[in-house]
Amino acid sequence: MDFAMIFFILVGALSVATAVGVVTSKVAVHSALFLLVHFATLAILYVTLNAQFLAAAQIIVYAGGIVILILFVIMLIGSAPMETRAGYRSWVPYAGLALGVLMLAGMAITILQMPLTPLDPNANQGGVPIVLGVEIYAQNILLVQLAAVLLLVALIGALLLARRPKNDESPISNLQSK
Amino acid sequence: MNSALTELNLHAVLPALAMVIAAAVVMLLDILNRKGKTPTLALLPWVALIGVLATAGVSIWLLSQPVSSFQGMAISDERAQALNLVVLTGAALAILLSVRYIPAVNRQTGEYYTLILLVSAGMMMMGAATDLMVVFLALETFSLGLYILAGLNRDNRRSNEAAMKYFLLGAFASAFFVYGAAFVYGATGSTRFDLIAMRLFDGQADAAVLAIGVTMLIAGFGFKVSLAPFHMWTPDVYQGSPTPVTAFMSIGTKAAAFAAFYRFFATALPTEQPTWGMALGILAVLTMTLGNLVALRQSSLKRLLAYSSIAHAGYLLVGLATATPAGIDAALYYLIAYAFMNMGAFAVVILLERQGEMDADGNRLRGLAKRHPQVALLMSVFMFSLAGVPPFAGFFAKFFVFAAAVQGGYSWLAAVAMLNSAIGAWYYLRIVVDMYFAEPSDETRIEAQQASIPVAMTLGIAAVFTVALGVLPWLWTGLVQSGAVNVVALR
Amino acid sequence: MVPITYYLILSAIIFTIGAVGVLSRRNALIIIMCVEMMLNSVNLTLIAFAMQWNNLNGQVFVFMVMAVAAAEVAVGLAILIAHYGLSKSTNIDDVNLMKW
Amino acid sequence: MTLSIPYLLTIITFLPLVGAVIVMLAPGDGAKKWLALATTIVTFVVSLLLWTNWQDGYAGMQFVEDAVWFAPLGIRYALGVDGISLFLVLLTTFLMPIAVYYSILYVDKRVGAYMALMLLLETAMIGVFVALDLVLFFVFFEASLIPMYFLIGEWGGQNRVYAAVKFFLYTFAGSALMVVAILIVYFSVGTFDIVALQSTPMPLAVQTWAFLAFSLAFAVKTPLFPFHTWLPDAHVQAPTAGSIILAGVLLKMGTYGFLRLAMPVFPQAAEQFGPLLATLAVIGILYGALVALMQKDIKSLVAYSSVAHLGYVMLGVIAMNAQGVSGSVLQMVNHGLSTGALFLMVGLLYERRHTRMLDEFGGLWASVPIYTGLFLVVAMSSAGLPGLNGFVGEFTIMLGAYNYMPIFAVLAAAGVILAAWYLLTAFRKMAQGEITNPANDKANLKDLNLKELTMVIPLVILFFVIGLFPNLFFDKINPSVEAMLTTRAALIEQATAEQMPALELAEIVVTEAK
Repeated sequence: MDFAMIFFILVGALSVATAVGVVTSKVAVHSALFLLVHFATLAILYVTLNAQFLAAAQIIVYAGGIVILILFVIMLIGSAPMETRAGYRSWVPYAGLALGVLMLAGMAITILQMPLTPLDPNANQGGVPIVLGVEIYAQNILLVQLAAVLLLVALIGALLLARRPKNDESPISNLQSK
Repeated sequence: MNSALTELNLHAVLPALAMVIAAAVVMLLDILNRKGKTPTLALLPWVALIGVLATAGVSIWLLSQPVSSFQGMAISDERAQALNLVVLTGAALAILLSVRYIPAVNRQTGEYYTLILLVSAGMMMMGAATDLMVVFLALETFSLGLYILAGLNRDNRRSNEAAMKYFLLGAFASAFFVYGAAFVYGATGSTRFDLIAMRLFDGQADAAVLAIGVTMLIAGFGFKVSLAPFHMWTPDVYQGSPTPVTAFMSIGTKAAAFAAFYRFFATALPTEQPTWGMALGILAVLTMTLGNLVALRQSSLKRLLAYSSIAHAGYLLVGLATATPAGIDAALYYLIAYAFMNMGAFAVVILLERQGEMDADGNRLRGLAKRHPQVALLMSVFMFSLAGVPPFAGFFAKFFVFAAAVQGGYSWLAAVAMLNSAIGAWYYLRIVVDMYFAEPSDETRIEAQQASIPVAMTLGIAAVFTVALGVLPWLWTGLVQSGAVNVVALR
Repeated sequence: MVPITYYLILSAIIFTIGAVGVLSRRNALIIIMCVEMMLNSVNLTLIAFAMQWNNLNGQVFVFMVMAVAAAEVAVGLAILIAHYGLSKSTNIDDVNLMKW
Repeated sequence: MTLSIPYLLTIITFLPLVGAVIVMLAPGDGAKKWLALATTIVTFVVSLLLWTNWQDGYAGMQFVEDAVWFAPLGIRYALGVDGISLFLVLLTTFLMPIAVYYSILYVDKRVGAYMALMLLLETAMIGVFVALDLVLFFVFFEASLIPMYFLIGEWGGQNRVYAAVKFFLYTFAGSALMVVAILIVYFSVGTFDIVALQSTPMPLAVQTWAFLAFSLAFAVKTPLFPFHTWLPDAHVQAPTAGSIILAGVLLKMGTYGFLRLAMPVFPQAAEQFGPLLATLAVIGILYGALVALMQKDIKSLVAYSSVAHLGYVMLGVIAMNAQGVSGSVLQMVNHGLSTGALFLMVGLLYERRHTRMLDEFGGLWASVPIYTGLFLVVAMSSAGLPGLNGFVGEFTIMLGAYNYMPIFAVLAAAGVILAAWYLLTAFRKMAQGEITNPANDKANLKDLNLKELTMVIPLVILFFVIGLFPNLFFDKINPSVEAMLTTRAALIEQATAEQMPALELAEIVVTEAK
């Protein structure tokens, strides 16, 4: 077992452990913190796969953006642990677990039958950002444009839900918010 | 490699681009309105409508243009344009329905119309996409917009919960979709449909990995078009969303997802047709049977239409399972017919709603014919058409789809579907029975503020086309299949 | 080098953990985090496959998934806050005024 | 060839539709009523051109129109009539003015909608009989459901909604599988053309399934035992004019479908299932008659008699020989006239007494002699008294059935006796004896007036015309029937000839193996 393998196993184990942490935490803040570590472990794995630029993006977008956003929201609405409401169907988590195990088994069987070809360390030209940049902006410009529209939709959407016009005092909304 | 930039050919994205421009115009007008206090607010829906009609013009113009692709990632062919026209029909009628409706729900109408247009643009890209990445981005574009639109009525718990449920399940389904796409990429080394097909043809693909990927893609698509067993969001979201949004959703998501669905299967996986054809056939049977049986028990009109829409997704899937060009043409005819008749039905629901609520109970139809004979007459037209009774559009829609199924060797599927449509006739007929043969109650009335001219226009347009497409089916097929059917581009 | 299958198995495990979380947790915030985790595991799969095929398609795809993830979180949190404003709860047990 | 009009069949088919639009737009109930009547009369007069311009002795389709309707699937707008459909078209256009006139006298509720629906129904019915394209046929076949559904559900009796829904769903579900069968046929032989299909050989498997699906649809419509359960409900609940049309024309769509499509297009399958269908038909004859015998309500008596009478028609159709089929075609017309007239008479009585229970009557002979006399004639026509129309049809069918399988003829003959029995019993209860109920007194019960006679008399005249001069009709029916049977025989022969070489080959193989 070489160093790469040991490194992979360590990071991978940490990654799985934090993932479990996200799912099982009682408090949302803990989940968010586990998520932060989880994202970082994945970024490390990206580097081992010659995707250095994406590793950086991972840290910036996920860890720096998404998790912080989630933490903001938690601060906004509080993070007290929640009680399960009476009448909640308690079999649902078990059914989910069973379904998940089945799904994982299926995928694992499929993946393990793939040939164990060793990877080419120089694949993707070693993950140099300029190569990826050319690929994205020359070959896949359509995707960038579409992503722009997507972000516009998200922007307007968030605006629509979050912002209220000052004079928003329609009789109906008053009636129902009471 | 850099020369690729100069090879840009905008045909494939032109309609979507037109919609984005229209959205930008609406947005700017809205801002002007806030700044200068000019009364342009009432103009917004009409500006949006003009944008939709202009885009429809672009689409029709493109119908006569040669097939052209956008670096192999998107395509402009007759089917893409036909899909665009379906989406645009849905958008135009939804905008008409919104004119009075939306200001009462949420005063930010500028954002609303912008979103409707952008969502339409996303839907239109679905039909043009020939690359899984494009499909994914387009899917997310319109899905995110619809999550928001479902929750448009911030002060209504049902609307809120519809948005919440739709978002959580939708995001979950998206994860499956993109995981499936990743496996397809892993099995074939590409996300482009034609390259996938090439790898498969060469036998370089890993069949098992591909199977997992396709299964997950089906789950993701199935969620969007609410196939059983991925349908559980549909009734709640349909019921909780503002009715024009529901109407738009029922048509747009179906059209877009089915178009991408078909293009992916027919272009990327033609060699595997027997396998996925059977899988889709089984899903179709499940979906239509479930939709029809559960619809029998609904009292809320919007829930009834939701289950009916599930059933119709099942019929549509019959056309896709065959994977023949005839099948997709039939499905497109089905979609346009469904767009008109379903829009009409939702317009009637809007008429029956009361100020401040977003749903109508089936009881309100009781004896409607005695109070409002014209509305009852139009509603009967829509119901008979949805049931598939000639001479309305719904009949030929089913006929063409089942013809494709029989031609493709799926006679059993056509037979099951026909029996299902006989079950479906029961609940559509129940509405007609209630309208004509029951005595009106206190509940039965149409309030003056619901009955606006744009709603009447929607009803009229929907009814005219429901009848016209039923009597003269070539009105549509002649338009979108004018040239020689380009089979090569799709298969 | 570590074989690609190991990466794939790892990402399948993470994806499954995320999926189970979505199905069994009732806190909408945690569900959103779980969905993010699922998208991330997809990214890992894509990058691994990109390495194997020695083309950049997979990495480009990851880029787009990141954009989508960010947009999704923004929209999801907006919906969550709107919902919280009305019901003072992030528990999706409460999201069943209407039946599932 | 006196006066030739282009697009004659299109005009006849869609005149009522145009009339319906005009009726809906017309102001005032009076205008609506008379416009509707005028439309049906004009349609009838125009349809008489079919008779006057008829090419005697020509077996094929006449007045043919053919245009592309939907090119990608080869669906055509093709119309035409031959000896088989001619009289069904005429029957429709003839009965409509009577039904509409009856409604003018007795329908007050929402007249405009009522009349428009009647006219829409007429278009659909004529369309079924003149369509030469399977899809077009099916469209008219299904479209007839909607107006009839509303007529029963809105203007019917006590239980009208139940009856209407049952009528709609039974017939809709029955024809659901026919769509698939139509498509299977199309993709195995490549045409929707009904005439071409009659001479196109088809694989036996396709024939079997398609025949069963078509038969189900038509058996529900006819209705053939045991698919008849919707009929008594629909008949009893329908308004009188609706019953006249339902019994007179709508049921003929089923038997016409058998005759035009199921039997000739799938000849081998039809031969296989012939005995089964014939058995059902005979059961229908006897069952319908026996149940009719037990009815207390005159209208349901007539309804069950319909089940029995259509059994005869079916028997003739299944026999698929010259007498059987010709007799069936004529008997379809006869049944339309006789049963239509019976419903008319029952309706007239109901308008006076607002009851249809046999027990309520008695001694009508003394109080309303004209009515009773005409009722007797109508009943006798229905029972098949020689000299009247029913006899000719039933007798010819019986001959055909005897040539097919004698046992069916014998059993059907028993049905004739039963028919005479229940009709005479009903007549005796109504007309003879003392007046027990003062409501039946001469003072309280008015005899038929001139308006009502205008409706009944033409029917009675036709009874005698058909009964005394059947050849006037057979001359036009027979050539087409014979041509159809010849084509069918050739088709069967060809199919067996194709199987023969295979058999011989098999024998050779077998002998060589030995």
